[in-house]
Amino acid sequence: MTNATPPAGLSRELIALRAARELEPGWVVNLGIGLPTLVAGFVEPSDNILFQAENGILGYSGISESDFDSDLINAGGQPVDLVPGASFFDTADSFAMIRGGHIDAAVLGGLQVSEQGDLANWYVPARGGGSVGGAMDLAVGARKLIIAMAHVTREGEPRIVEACDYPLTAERCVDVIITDLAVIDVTESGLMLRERAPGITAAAVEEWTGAALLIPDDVPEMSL
Amino acid sequence: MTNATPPAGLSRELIALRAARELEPGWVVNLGIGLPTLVAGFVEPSDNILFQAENGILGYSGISESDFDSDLINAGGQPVDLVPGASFFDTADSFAMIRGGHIDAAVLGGLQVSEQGDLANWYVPARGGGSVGGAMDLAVGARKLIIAMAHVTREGEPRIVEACDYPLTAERCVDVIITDLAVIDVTESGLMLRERAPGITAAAVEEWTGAALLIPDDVPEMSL
Amino acid sequence: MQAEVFDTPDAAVSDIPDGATILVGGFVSAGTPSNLILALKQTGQTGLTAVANNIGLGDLLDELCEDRQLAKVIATFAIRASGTRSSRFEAQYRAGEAELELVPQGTLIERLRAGGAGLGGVLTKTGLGTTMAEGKQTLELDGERWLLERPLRGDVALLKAWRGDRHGNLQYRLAGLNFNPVMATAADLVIAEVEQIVEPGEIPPESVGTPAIYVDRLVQCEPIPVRWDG
Amino acid sequence: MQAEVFDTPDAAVSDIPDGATILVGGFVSAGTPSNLILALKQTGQTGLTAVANNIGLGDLLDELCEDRQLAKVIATFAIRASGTRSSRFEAQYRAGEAELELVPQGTLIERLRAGGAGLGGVLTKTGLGTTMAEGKQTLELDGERWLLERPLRGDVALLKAWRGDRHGNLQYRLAGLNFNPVMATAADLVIAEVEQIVEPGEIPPESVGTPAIYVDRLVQCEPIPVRWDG
Repeated sequence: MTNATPPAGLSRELIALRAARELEPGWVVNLGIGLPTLVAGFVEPSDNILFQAENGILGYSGISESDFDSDLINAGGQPVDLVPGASFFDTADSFAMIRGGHIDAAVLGGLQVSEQGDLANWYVPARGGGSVGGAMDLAVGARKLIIAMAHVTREGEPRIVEACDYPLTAERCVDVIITDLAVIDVTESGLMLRERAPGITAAAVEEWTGAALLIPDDVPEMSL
Repeated sequence: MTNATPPAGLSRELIALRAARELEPGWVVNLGIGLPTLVAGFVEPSDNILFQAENGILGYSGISESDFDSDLINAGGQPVDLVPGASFFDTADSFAMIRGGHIDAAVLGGLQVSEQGDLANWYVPARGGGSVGGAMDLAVGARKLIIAMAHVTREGEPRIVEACDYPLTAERCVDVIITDLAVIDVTESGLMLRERAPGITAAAVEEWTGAALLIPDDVPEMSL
Repeated sequence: MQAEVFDTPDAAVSDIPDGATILVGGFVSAGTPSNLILALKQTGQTGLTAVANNIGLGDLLDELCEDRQLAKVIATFAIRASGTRSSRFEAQYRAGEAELELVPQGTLIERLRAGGAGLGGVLTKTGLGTTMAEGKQTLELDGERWLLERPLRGDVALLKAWRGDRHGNLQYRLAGLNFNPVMATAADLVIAEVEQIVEPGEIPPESVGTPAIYVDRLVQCEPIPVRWDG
Repeated sequence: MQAEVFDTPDAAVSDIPDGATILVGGFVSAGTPSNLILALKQTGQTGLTAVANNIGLGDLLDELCEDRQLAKVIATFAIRASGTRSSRFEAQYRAGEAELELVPQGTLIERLRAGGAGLGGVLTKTGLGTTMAEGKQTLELDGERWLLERPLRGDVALLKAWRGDRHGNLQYRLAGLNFNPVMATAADLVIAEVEQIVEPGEIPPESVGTPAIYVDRLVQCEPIPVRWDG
């Protein structure tokens, strides 16, 4: 950790693209508000990935370019298009689906992730109040939890830390962290660097990470 | 209590008719299996009473005389006709409706009712096993619980007792008992004789009742 | 997200193992997967636990007792008080050959819902002060007493719907919903018999009773009419 | 079993008292009773508690803060982390003039469902190990820890549906369901704005999203379009 400027890594769009590569064909996936919603634009239709919106849609294909229908939005308030075979349900059924383990993966934004995979993503202490939405249920219920976020704060502070000092979303819930600098797996042994962003060294990732990082001998560069 | 034969009171149909008179216009009513299902035949259409079947129907008008559709039955398995404005829902929503206090009245059969309004209606010790259906939820959830039953067992034993010796359906749940001999209210002060069946004296009702009965000076005969 | 389409009910249930816990949708004649039940009879698997609203009320679940396939039944209707009609299950229950867990209907559906919805249990007043509360935890909260009921799940669910699309979306008709939509959420393997298999999109999104992701297997077959006259 | 039909949203909400707890259906722009919210603003009632998924996300609920009508908000989205846009509610919350109870969305809907379904609470893992668990009871059952969440009810529910019939049946369109069907079960007085009032029977029984018995008042009005772009 230094006061230097962190190296330029992936754009938001490329983080979303890299997150999309974590999704397997046929999966049911929930996308959080903000950066994660971009993920829908980077999946192949042939992969038959079904997006679930916690406000009560299973099977939207992406953000709609057509007329806005106020009753047909995703959890970020954006208009969406449906795939054939989509369905609607109420919030109780939607969170039964989420909490009950029926969602294969969720891609959420993050403020901090700890060594143990604790997630903080709903409350910025400096701002207070907070907005939790469905994040706590998704963190508890999604079979695979992918966090897509900037590697450091605007002030250059690491977001990947030994222990979160922001209030938690859930304990030990994160499986993979995808940032502008790296792909990091949360494993039994600790945080494991899986891939580096193009032009980013493993040493640079380590420098901007606030927790112990397991670094294999050969850490491949992402292919995007 | 004697070994004599109890006096001949109302038929099953007349018990059902008298129970129907307990229902107020506009009420939502659930009818138990057996005798209570006959109640649907004795309400005036102009009273706009909506019958709920716990298998997932709100708004059936009565037993259907037309072709049997296996998907359109009440909780007793009988085909039913729908009123305009009926709706279907699943068992979870049906019992949310019942347990949540949204049913104005339930008419259930009984095996025993105690002085405190405890109900036993699902398990005959001599037979064992039992069939509880929705009775426990209805006993807990219905705003008014009407028990329609024979005043005594086939063996001449009172069904209205100081304390039930059959396993309970629910404690302190019964509001009114309607039998072939009488209408009895469960009140704070105890069981109160409200009406006698035609030709049945208050003394006869008392004789065939196994619990203390409050008998006002003037107990009217039912008008049927 | 494709449901696997089977040609026959027999093929759809052929790999259910001995000892499985099986959720069986339906209420007496409505929404009852009779074809799948009869197919399960053909498998001859034993030691099964069936979770269903009813057994021996005109339903075909009692057929599984012919070859003593059911070790246990969890149901709301099982042994009739009147004793005017008996079932094979009743005989085996009385002989101590099959176990019965009777559950109030509203509690049965909430236990199944909890099992499917990732809840550890619900608090209900139903069953308080009765034998149903025996051995169960009660909580006193703000001066009110509640009974804690725990989740219930199955290894397999057998469902019946009107139409199913190739993704697995199910549409029910009339009072055919009952236990089916919740049971769809609460089993590891969900098998549905439907009257028609249609293409995705033919069931309007507003009319989907069970979303595709819950359904693993589909089989189209003529419904077997059953009836119970009390 | 007739719902009372009102000519205007103002008339439909005119007798809501000061200090009422009000469940407000909708999710951002979908299924949101904007006409009823604006009517509630006209009443000028104060000391209200609003229970809603969101406030200040393009919804009109924030309008109630103009005249400081909201004493408390129970919601899942309230104060945005980014701070790029602020709401009147946020200002009043920061000034200590309005209270905020933030609830995870899946927990909020289960609390409301419990309130409507006669359940004393549910056990969830959501919120365990977080500030959401503070002051709440946890239970350890079979080695697993659960958080007990208690029921939530309102004095009034304000809902939005597509069509309503004169009995009170409601039909929703697309993702307009969200919180509305559950909130309909969990308030003493349920008021729905609909785009069309139709005769009983025009909404097919399979398409009823909220059965008639839950709805006390209906008012037909043009929906007010709202939009939130993040």
